[in-house]
Amino acid sequence: MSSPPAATTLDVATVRKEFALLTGERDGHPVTYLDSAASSQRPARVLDAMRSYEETTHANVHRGVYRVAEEATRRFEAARVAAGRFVGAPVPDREVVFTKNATEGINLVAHTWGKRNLGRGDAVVLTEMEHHANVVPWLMLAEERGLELRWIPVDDDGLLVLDDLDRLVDGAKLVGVTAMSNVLGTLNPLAEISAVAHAAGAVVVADGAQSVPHVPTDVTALGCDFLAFSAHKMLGPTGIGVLWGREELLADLPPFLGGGEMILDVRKDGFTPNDIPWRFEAGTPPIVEAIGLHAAVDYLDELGMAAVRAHEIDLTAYALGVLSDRFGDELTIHGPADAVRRGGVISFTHRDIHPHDLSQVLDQYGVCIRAGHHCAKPLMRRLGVTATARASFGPYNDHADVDRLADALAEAARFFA
Amino acid sequence: MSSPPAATTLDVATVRKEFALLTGERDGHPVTYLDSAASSQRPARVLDAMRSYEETTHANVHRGVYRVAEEATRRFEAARVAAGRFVGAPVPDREVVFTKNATEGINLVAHTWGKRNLGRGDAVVLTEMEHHANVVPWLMLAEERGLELRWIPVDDDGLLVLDDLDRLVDGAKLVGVTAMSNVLGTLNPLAEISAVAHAAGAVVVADGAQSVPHVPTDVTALGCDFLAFSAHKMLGPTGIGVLWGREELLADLPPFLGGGEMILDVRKDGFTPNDIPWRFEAGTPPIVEAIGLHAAVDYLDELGMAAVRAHEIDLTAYALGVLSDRFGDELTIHGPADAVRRGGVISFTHRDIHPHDLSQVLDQYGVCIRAGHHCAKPLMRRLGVTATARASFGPYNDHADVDRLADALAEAARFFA
Amino acid sequence: MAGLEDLYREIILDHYRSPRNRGELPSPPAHRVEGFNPLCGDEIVVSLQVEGDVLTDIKIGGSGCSISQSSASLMSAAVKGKPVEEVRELIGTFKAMMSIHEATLPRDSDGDEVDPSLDATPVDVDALGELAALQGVVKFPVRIKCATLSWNTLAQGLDEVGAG
Amino acid sequence: MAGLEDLYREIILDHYRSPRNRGELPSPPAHRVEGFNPLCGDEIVVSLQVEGDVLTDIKIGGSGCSISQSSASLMSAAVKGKPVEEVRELIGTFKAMMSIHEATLPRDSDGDEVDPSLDATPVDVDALGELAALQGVVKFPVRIKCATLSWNTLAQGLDEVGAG
Ligand SMILES: Cc1ncc(COP(=O)(O)O)c(C=O)c1O
Ligand SMILES: Cc1ncc(COP(=O)(O)O)c(C=O)c1O
Repeated sequence: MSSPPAATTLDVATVRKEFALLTGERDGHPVTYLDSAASSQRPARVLDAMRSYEETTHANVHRGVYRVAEEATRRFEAARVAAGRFVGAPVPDREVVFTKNATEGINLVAHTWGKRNLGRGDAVVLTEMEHHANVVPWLMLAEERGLELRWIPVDDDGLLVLDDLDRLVDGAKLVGVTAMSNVLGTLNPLAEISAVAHAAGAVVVADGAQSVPHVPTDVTALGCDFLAFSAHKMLGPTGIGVLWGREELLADLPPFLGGGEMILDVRKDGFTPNDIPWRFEAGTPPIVEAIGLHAAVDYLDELGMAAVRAHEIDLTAYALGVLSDRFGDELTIHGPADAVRRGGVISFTHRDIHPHDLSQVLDQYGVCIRAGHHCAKPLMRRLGVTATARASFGPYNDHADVDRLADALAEAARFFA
Repeated sequence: MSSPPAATTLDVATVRKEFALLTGERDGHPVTYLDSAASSQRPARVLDAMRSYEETTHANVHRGVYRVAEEATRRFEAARVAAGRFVGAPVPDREVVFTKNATEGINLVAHTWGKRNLGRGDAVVLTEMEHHANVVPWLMLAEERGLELRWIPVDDDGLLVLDDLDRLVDGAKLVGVTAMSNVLGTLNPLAEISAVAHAAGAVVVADGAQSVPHVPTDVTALGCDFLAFSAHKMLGPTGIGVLWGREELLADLPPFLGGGEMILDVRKDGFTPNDIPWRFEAGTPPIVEAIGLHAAVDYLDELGMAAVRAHEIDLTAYALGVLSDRFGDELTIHGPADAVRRGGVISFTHRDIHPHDLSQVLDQYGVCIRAGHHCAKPLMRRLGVTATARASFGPYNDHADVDRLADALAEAARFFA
Repeated sequence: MAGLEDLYREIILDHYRSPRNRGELPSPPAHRVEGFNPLCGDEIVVSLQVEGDVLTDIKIGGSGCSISQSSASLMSAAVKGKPVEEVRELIGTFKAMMSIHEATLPRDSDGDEVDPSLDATPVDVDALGELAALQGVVKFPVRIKCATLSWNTLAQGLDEVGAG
Repeated sequence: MAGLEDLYREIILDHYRSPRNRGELPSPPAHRVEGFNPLCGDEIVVSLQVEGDVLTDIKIGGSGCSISQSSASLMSAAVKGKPVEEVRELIGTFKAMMSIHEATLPRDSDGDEVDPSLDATPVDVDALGELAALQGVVKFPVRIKCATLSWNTLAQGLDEVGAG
């Protein structure tokens, strides 16, 4: 493609220039955005690509024969291929389903693969660190169909306990596992888990919402059967996500939602579903959002995912060091101690200050962190907390951001002392 | 609100200036965009509002306590209220569910209301002019549950035959009807149909995808129970739609998709759903798209929907006149002859030229029309065609666009003669 | 910009550090009701004992931020031993104090706030006593749900036992 | 910009106006198979009769645009009476002529087309005879599905009868 060769290190100062919110200030404080795990910012080039599409090329896709519509369709389908290539999809034009977000992707698997293959008494294995997006769809299906849910436990270092994996997946039909925890940062050994799951005859639904934006991803190496992720966490827009699925599996699935685009024919007494991937895309898809996602993955490719990852390891290691040096026992940091075993997400709790209050005070200093259960209530119960504070990084964050976080934490401690 | 009082007529020349694609040209021809029924263009102010949100306010919603996130949440929820008010929702903050498009809205009703209330042998009444979005979800449910589908016929003028409505809805549980046909342009008497349906104890699911962008809408006056529509057909972005539902009905429904946002609590053995409308919005919603939709409805309010409608009646009447004057029997125009009974959508077939070829030739002259089944195959069968050509208008089209359409049609006739 | 002092008044921090009426009542005879704030994970458990027309006892469990906890503590002190009717009134007054901002304010699409005073109902803040300390919360709209969590939970509890 | 003449060659318009092998064969013994183009609603019904290794008869039903109808007509004339193996080869050659554009071309995110010649397989256009008139379709990517509809339907029919 047209991208220059990927850099090996990130020039954060240059990267940052493309993010308007981060170069601004609020009430005299620079904006220290440390909530990219919830949603990233988007660079000017992504916004420009979307605007340019709107101004020169917009029409509905897969419908018109006039050139504007044809061009819109081609750019939309090119975005599909680009999104697929970004995660190493072997057949990107057929294996990438555009959804509205990662959550819908997992629900799509539950509604199609799940409804076809899961019945009373069948077991689904999840981990205790799953985001609600990879829990609630299975709880709903379990309630409807009488499934058994089993849980891979999390140890005190925030790692999955895999000693018993053989037994846990024995007889199971599906394993749902996040590639990276949005609370602990933990990077899970997907390839190992997939191998065990496949040996037991189970399919693997991987939640890539956190990993795909931050870690080089190759679905073949991960070994999973489905992978869901969201554009808005990877420098792309809201309103679009991706479900990647192995071609043989997708090809066999019934449709999900019904409407235009997903059919070949409709009669009063029935319909003929379309080929994959359109079979799963009912109605007008997120077109300009696909254009934005395409620009985002091109940008990430240009930065180089290896460089993005190296940068985040550096930043995470730095943050772990600064926080424990400056706050010692006052702060409990959840998740693996080694930055290499985790992505750029750090959850912590303060001995005396509730995360909600912490976040409120930090905000007065322009520091944006998340406080709450992070849509991972089963994990919160496992950790014995109702909420944590969480700082998370994007390719635009640097050491100065971490220092401002630590300074603001010190102010909060002073205020609540 | 802050909008100036609505104008009573549309200043099309001024309106048009905000639409970049329409002021450009292709190969020496001005772009004559006559496919707004498929997807409209967006004015600069909508794109500007989205960009400004991205550059100053973006964070995920309903999660953060820092001010950027709080502001994002407020603007997102304000968009909900604005979208609701635009269609006269009595309780806009609770009755408006953001979906990815109109299609998802109807599927949501099928999956929640339908699954709770429809069982073997229950009857669902549809019209022969429904878009696939209001057909396929019911076909899927019919297949799964053994429902009976009944059809309100279409007469030769493209109007619904309502003489037998009492009998058709007798014992039915649900009536699905489009407020405006995307093929014939027909505006259906929703209030009358709703009254008969309600008397029979059926709920009414109205498809507003075509009507909401073009006709002043008041859900209370329409009398329906659900109304689905899409932002991308009403000067807003792709990636977002609205399902309006009556509060009492929505409040009783089970969730749709599972994940973050739609829950109050998640345990390993179950979950507690959130209040409406969030119960139906799993995962990160289309945030910037909601901002865009808000700007679009503000703009439409500023233009005045009465003025938009008056403009379209004028344009439709003009087009019907020009086409029959210039082409006589060569063209068959489908749908009601009276512009007041229809929206700005004109389907036609040429005696000698297939719609697909027609559209191809017109495109050489910069005229963008749609050719095909328009996702309404049951209606195509009723009309005895496999495809029609369709020209459809937005507030930016004028008489000159119609003249260019007619000129290009004359060229096509010459080429294929 | 509103300062932290507007939010974290002394009384609030005091009730946060030393919550009143902490614990649970044996149920039955008491009634137990849970409230969640899905935004931040705060949980409140209200145990209430209604005898005749009077809320004779109340205890607060659960955990959360300073605002939700202090609001619950202040509430428990204010309602304990009061006639149910008076409690309902107080709930109404407290929620009115918070309500200007509890619903999303209408805004135009530029994000400019539409004048909130239009919707404001006059609130008898004097009637709230110590509770008035929570007034500053309205300047931090995202925390209003923290402040009202225990009150909504109590109201639900009263409904469930059919009191008042 | 490619002109209309590139698309609508004389042979194409001729086959459109006077389609060859129009109709249906009695089935059984013939095999009947339907194809749809969901984009535009074109429908093709191919009736085929395979005896031994030979496609002894073929008829075309359905309706659609000039490209889909003329392609089906040209196809029927080209394959009728031919050994199944040869028919399969011809299908391959025809689809190769169309295939540069049938799959979505990779593009970078600015929408610039990546050089299509990279993917092009050399096609023996001479072997196609009259069918080569459809070559101009590749300049109008959206019409490629019209041109290939009957060919895909025929291929499916051959698969279904287990021929070749
Ligand atoms: C009448 C009607 N209903 C539903 C739809 C579906 O809208 P969307 O594709 O945005 O879901 C459309 C547009 O395609 C339509 O015209
Ligand atoms: C691990 C994980 N999975 C799934 C999701 C859901 O993503 P979305 O809300 O975009 O559907 C998130 C983010 O919220 C996440 O962190």
